[in-house]
Amino acid sequence: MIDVLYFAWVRERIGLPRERLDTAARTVRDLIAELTAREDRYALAFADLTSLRVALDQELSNFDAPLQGIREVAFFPPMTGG
Amino acid sequence: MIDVLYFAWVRERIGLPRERLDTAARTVRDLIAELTAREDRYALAFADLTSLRVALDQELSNFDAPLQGIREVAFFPPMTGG
Amino acid sequence: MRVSVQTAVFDLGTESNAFAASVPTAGAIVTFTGVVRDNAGTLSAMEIEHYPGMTEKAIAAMIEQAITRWTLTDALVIHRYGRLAAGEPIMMVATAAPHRGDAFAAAEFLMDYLKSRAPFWKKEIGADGAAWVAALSSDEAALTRW
Amino acid sequence: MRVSVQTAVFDLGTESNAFAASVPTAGAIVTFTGVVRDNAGTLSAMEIEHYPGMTEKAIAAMIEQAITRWTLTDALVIHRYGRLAAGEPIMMVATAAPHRGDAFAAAEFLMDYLKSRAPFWKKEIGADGAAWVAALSSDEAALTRW
Repeated sequence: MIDVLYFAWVRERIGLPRERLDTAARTVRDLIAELTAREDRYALAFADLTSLRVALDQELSNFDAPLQGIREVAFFPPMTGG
Repeated sequence: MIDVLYFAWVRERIGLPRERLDTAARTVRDLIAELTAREDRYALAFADLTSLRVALDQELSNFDAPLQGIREVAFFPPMTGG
Repeated sequence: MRVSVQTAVFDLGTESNAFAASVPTAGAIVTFTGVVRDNAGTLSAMEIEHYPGMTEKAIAAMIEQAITRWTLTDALVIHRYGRLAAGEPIMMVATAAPHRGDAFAAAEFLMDYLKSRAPFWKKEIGADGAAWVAALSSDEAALTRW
Repeated sequence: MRVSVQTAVFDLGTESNAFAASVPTAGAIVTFTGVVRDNAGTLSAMEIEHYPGMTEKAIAAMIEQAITRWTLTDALVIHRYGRLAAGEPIMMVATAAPHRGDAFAAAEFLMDYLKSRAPFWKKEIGADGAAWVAALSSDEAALTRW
């Protein structure tokens, strides 16, 4: 089981801030493929990976990172703090 | 007639903050030579020109600048503001 | 080091004085304050979302990095989230150091990292709708100088 | 633009808030504050001398130059003279701009110029005598970057 969090327009497109998933995905990219296949709203949110960022257990990571041992995955657009 | 002002250790060495002089000096360097010839305390203050700065009518200038038309000459060490 | 991620408005003066009082041996104090701007007069509010947990950790890591790179006496980051009105402060950074160069560099470094590496997302809410603020490539590029 | 050359102590918080309130359309505000440091615990006071008339003109010219070089909303310089106790603020610079890069650059520029081009001279008064602060070649060198 893995917690998947969505922020900003990713959250808006998918329509929820977080969900708990049972997944066999080995990498972030696998997880995205799995979600994209599920429903259009996911496909829409993940259409352009260059406009997305991912954090694994609250650390910035990349789409090829393995998910083994990870409890929390977060997807969001490039950050606009400050 | 010209007003000559001294600041910081230049003022301390010469022993006064300002004086009014009747001088025929054509440049700052001429004025310094004239003062240096006057008394030891001036010679001491003007001994090392690399450690001195000059302002003419409240604008930073240089030792070769002409004094014509100038009403106020100020001598001081490099500034340490901020 | 103090990191505060908060909804409440803060007072620049009060925070500046408290920070300065906490670093009596520092010769140089720099503050940066970001304010909700309403250039066109059409902004009714700014909504800021963040990633609780990650935000605090990411900012603390940025400050640790700044302390490693420069001779700093201390540093402070306050960043708000939630709904902010035009003219309100969004965030502030304060740095204290023995020398001005370190205080300035660390404050700019923290700002550049906060802009692109702290998990905040801004949404501008105007009379005719709301729009997420797009990340600037110039902000991303600013990171390469550190 | 405000230039204040004064003997009175000033309050960083009060000045920061007043400056921020005066620039409601600026998105970025930077302040720098210099404080009398007592590293060795031996400083009893700092005495600052200045050149009345030239000081104000020189600082105003620096601010004019900053306004020409960067997109600034406004800038403020407060600089004290006379006798200052350890821990007291010596001076502050504040800049406001639409963008942070301009606010930071202008504040650093003003600091570098104030250090070496504004007619102030500092004297440190300790338990065993007084000594004029020597100008640093690093401060003179800092000017070459602008």
